[in-house]
Amino acid sequence: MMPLLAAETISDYLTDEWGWTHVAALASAAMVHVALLGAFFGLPAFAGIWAERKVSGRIQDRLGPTRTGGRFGWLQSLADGIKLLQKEDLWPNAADSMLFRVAPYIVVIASFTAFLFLPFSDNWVAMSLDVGLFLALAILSLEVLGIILAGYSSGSKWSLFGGMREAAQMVSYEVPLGITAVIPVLIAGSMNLNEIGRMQSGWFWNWFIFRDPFTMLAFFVFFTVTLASNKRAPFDLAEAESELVGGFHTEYSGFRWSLFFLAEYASMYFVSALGVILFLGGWWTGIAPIDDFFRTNDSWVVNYLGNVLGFAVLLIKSSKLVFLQIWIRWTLPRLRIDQVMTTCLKYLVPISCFLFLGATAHSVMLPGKSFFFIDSGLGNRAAEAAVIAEPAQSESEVSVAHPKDADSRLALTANSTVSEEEH
Amino acid sequence: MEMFLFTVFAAAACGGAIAVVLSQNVVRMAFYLVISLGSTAGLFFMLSADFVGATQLLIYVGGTVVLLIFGVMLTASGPFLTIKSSPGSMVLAIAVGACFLMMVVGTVLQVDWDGNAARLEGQYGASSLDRPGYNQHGEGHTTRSIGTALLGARFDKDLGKNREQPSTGYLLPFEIVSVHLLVVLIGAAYLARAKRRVHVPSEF
Amino acid sequence: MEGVGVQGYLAVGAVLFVCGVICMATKRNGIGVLMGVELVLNGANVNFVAFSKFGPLGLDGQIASLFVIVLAAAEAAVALAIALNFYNNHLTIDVDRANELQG
Amino acid sequence: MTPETYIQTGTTLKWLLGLAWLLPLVGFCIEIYGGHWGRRLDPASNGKKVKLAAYMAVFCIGTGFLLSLSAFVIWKGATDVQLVAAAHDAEHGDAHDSDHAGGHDDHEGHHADEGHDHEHAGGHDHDDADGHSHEGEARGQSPDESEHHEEHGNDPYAAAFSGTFYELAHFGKLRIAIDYYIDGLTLLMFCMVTLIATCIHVFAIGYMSDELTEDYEDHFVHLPGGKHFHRPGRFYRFFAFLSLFSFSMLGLVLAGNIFQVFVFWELVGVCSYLLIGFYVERHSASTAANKAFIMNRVGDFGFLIGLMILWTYFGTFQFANTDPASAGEVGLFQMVRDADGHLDVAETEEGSIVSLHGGEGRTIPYWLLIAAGIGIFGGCIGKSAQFPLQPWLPDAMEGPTPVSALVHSATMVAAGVYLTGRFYPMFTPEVLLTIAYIGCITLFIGATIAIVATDIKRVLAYSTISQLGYMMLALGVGGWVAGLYHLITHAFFKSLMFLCSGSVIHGCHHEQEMTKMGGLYKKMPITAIAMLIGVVAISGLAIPILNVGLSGFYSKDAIVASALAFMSGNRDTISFFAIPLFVMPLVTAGITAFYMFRLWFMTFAGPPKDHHVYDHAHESPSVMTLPLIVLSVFAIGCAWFGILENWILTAEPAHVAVGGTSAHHVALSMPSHHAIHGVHHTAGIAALFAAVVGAALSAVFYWKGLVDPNLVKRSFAGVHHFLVEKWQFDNLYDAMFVRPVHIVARWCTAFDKNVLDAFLHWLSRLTLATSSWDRKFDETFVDGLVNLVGSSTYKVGRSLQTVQTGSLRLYVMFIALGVMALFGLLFMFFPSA
Repeated sequence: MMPLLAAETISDYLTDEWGWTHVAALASAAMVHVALLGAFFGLPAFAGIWAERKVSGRIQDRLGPTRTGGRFGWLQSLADGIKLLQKEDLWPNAADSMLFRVAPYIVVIASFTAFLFLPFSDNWVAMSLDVGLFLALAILSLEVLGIILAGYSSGSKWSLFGGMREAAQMVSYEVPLGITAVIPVLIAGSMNLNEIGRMQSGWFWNWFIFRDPFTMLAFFVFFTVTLASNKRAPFDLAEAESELVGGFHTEYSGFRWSLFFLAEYASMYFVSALGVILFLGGWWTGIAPIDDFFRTNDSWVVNYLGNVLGFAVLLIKSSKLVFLQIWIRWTLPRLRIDQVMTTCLKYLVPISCFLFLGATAHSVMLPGKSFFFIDSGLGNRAAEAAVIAEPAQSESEVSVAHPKDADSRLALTANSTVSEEEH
Repeated sequence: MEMFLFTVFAAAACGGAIAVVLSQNVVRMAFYLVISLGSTAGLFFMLSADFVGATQLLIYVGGTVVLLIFGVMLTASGPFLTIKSSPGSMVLAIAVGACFLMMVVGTVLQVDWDGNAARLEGQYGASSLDRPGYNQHGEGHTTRSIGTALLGARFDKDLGKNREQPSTGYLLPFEIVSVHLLVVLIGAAYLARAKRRVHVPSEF
Repeated sequence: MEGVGVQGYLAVGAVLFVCGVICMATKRNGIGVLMGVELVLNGANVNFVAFSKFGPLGLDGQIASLFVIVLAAAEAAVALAIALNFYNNHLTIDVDRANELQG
Repeated sequence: MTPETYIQTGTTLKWLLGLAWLLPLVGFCIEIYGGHWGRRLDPASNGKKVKLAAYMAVFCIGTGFLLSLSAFVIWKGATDVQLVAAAHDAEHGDAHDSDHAGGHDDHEGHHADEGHDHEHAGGHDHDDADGHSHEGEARGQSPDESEHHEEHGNDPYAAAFSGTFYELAHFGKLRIAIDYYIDGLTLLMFCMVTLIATCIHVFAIGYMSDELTEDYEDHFVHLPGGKHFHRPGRFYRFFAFLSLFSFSMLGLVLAGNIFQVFVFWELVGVCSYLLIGFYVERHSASTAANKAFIMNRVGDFGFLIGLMILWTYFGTFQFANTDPASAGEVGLFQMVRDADGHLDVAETEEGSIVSLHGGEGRTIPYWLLIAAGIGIFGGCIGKSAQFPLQPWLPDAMEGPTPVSALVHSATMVAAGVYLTGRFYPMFTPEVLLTIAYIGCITLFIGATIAIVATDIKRVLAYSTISQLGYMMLALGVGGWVAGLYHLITHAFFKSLMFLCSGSVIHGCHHEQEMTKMGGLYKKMPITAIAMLIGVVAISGLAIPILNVGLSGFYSKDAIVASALAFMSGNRDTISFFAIPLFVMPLVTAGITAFYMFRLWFMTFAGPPKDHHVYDHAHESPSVMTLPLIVLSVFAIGCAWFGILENWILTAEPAHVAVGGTSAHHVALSMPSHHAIHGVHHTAGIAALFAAVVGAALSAVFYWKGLVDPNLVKRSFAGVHHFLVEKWQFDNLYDAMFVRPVHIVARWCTAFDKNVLDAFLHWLSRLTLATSSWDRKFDETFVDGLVNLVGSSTYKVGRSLQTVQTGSLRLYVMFIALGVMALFGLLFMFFPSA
């Protein structure tokens, strides 16, 4: 239950066991976290950039990077990084220097902070919040602010255009993004990503994507929308090279420039992981006996190994989605800005609304039934998750004050609807 | 720890707000506003109001401020970015504001909060006041309660002791706000529609 | 661990509020005035949430602040539309130029 | 008659007569509007007005006649009145003597004479000597009484029906309702009125035909410039008024309470006003209408006084109440007289008091009863043109002749006599004596003036006055049957004569002067013969041996007989004053024959006096002669075989038949039927003699021309002038009333001008002065104050104007400062505890 990476855990351990002072323990814990996060954020970015190069090379019928780092050129990203760090840090005279410098940090902070709420395996989550998904999306949406500021503060019309495009695109695409993200929330009855993931345990047909036709469609809509919100092709209007030189990052160079891309690849991984958790069974293998073996075992070692397995599963799943994003980038031509807006406002928003309504209707009319009309046991798992998530005190209050309400509350959670008997 | 975080957030919020006042560039004002509002969201998290904080981030920082910057970019190109107000009015406004602040803060300090807390404890019981620090057990998990309250059920009140009569929650205000937002959506679209092309003089 | 009392939050709220008021009173840019309004609403919101924790307000304070946020967003949208309209009509965003209603 | 049949019959009669009564009203409404529109709706009429209104009116009144007739038949069949034709014939006087000696067990005819109150349905009081309380008797006995009805058979008083159509209002004890009172008299009047009115309506279609134009030229209205007055014809209006007149008269006859009678009484007056003033543009016509109306009002004043007295002491207006549904309420007749028709008079130190029956011990002073009777009779004086108020009637000749016919026979003047007859039980002997003398004077005055009148209609008018006098006299001397008998017969022959005169006038192109006529027999034989029938009838000529005559003979005989019986019965008490009551009618009978034959001779016999008139004279169209023929038949035969008299007899009040004496204020003895029959032969012969003498004289003067009337006129120039001037009545009234009124009016004018106006002028000047001061105050202080308020408000507004800068930022500052000020105030005035 307790978040594994919570600040209190390490600092408490340090103060209690090692006798450190409170402040020192806190500082050490913070440093440990920073190191962990930095390693985690840096690696996907490097891997992503390398993968992008390799995949694009293969798609374009060439080899991609081969020289650096041996046969596969896997050190290419590192070489790129070193090159970027070496570059001169400059900004234009017309730029608003303060904002120009701050903007990449906003993007990076927003992108990386979102990982705080992402469970990598069962209970492997920095902050297990009830508003987890909501907050993650909120913080991810801060990214756009940085991009707008960057575009504006560069003092260049290409940058300004890019920023404007990005702003319009992001503000628009947040609507279908939110709606499609709410569909799993609706089914799970929680915005806690950890709970959402737990509810897809068992066989793979318990994954939300297989629950009903609407969720299946919703996943594809969600994926499309995340492409747009990450400014990935074919929605990369903000940095359309052929039109805007480099878009919002035209005037950036060196490390600041690399921060944008660090953030972009981190976001790619983040939204992919988010899609996996929301629709594709999260860290579960999809084969019930394997998961149950690790979960129900008493040995903490086995439990730990199970968590590691889950982490690996999540990483593999989200990598596949990232690969998909790269693939799409090199496959589909870029849309015009009006086509982007049309796609969003005229198609994706109505479709997502329809899917939302359909999923709701399915939940109401066939409660607990999955796509294949198999009893998915979702109600039970939801109840389990609720009991786990909710503090014990409310349970006792329930049993004392309103025995009847305990059932209705569980039913509420399971069906994600307000039942009449509540009042 | 709590004091540290509070100090950081409060300083950021107040500093951001003051920077908004002092800044003359509209886009910078927006940036400072983001800092101020984001720090306020942090304060909300400290006050164990997760959902409010998240909403603050999503709507204010992610939505409203983007909208504002958008507006800035649409309207305040070139010379309008920095419209300086006269020092006199600045001084006057700051004087009035200072008086106002003194008045409010003075009032806040005058109140016997501990005594009030004790009274409240006597009246409502200790549970509502005796809250441990953030991220403690059961702390900040207000999303479900708020959600059901907006749909008309109050778990935090109806499930408590001595609650014979269920409360009505916030269903009606919620619906009113929904309709209100719809009206605003339509109204704003209508207001901002392109009515005519304005010839901008070339010297701008 | 020394807790922060309600006074601290109220003070922050007051500062935000007063900054908003000053912002409204000094900014000639219409959007600056809007930002002042946002600050004022935020100051009030801080108070709501603070009392929700420290007072008997409970969930009501949070929900009130939620409504404030939502309505502020709505207000911002409408006010921005008005500002755009104003700009279309007057070719400026300076609120001091919007004084046709003076007596 | 069983109670069931009684109620059933009453209801049937009520609705039949009610329908007959209301039909003319419906006709009036349709005619007054529809007639006006009629000519517009009918483009084919080509400017001429259509006769629809006339047909409508004839239809209404004709249907009314048929309804009345059927009602009469039903009544007769239901009440089982065995009418013995011989019972009252003059020849049967001896038989009556024996009947009376035989007592009441003889059911043949005898009981018809015996005193029975209408309301005390039947002669039971003779059988039940122990009697009932009078209150209880009136009703509640109908069931067990029915046996008596059957036994008595010829009981006329079971034949009265009264009740209420519709209750209009109830103010405390005052109950105002539309009642009905139906007995033989009512039914006879209905039949007579509707029949005569029908004839007159038909006649009027012809007579008024020259009104059927859009451009009627009135030759009697001279406009300045020598032109005649032109106006649209008023054909429809005439018939509408006729219908309204018929309605009013029928309502009067049907009325079941004295107040309702009064209402219709006034309606009749209004109608006569409208019809007399039909040619309203003629000055004479409008003044005549005014005269008729005003003189009637004088009489109605008395009527009102009588009404008030009656209401005050009796508490009801209803004549009688025989409706079983409203048991417990008694009418006037039931209250004032007991079953035998006697007044219950007690002498107290305050004077004579009459106890009323069935009225919770109500009493009325005897003199007030006299006053009430005279008051009511005052109304009859006005309406029937009796002695002091008779001058309006001749002037009423200004109306069209059919109107005159209607007014003089069936409706207006008949109303007075009818009411006197109807109200008979309420009249004390003193009142009756008054009536008798009034009638006596009237009949003589009317007859004498008629001798010298030359206008054909005026002769008839004065003869009407005279004949009405006869009727009143008859009623006054106790000849109840005789009076009403004469009313009916007179209605027939007088309407006949008026229509004949109308025919003559129509034929002679509105020439009314008899001096310009003569020899018209050859030109218009039907009219002449009809007129002759009328003249013979009114003169009372008969074949002495066979005792057969026209209708007037019988009724006049009865009157003279009653007068003779009265005179002989009262010679002791009022000695000398009783003599004129017999002598006057006798003499006047001769005069009547004289002037009536004079009329006929001057008009139809002898050589034509004015050839212009003679040459243009022509017989009237059949639409006018047909009514003459019908009326002639009735004028000849309506009194034959005594049937009519018997029918009237069924309605006779109880106390009349037996006569009786009264010694309250004036000792009078009323003649019983018995007494009247005793003198019948004597009176009849005397009257016949007088009539023959009069007729012969007339023939001598005007037919054979043996004596020149002008010679006689010159030798009695003073008398002639006196008569031509109508006994100086108009001059007398002029001097007595009109001139003094004018003088008083002048005085009033002077007072008004000199005193009142001066005062008013002074007042107005005062007001003017006050208001000028007020204006100064207003302008200086009030306006100043208001202006001050206004200007100061304006100034404040102006000074505050600058506050509204239109600057958004300043407003925010104001708000902040205002909040701070509020805080400051709050802390200053509400310091925390």
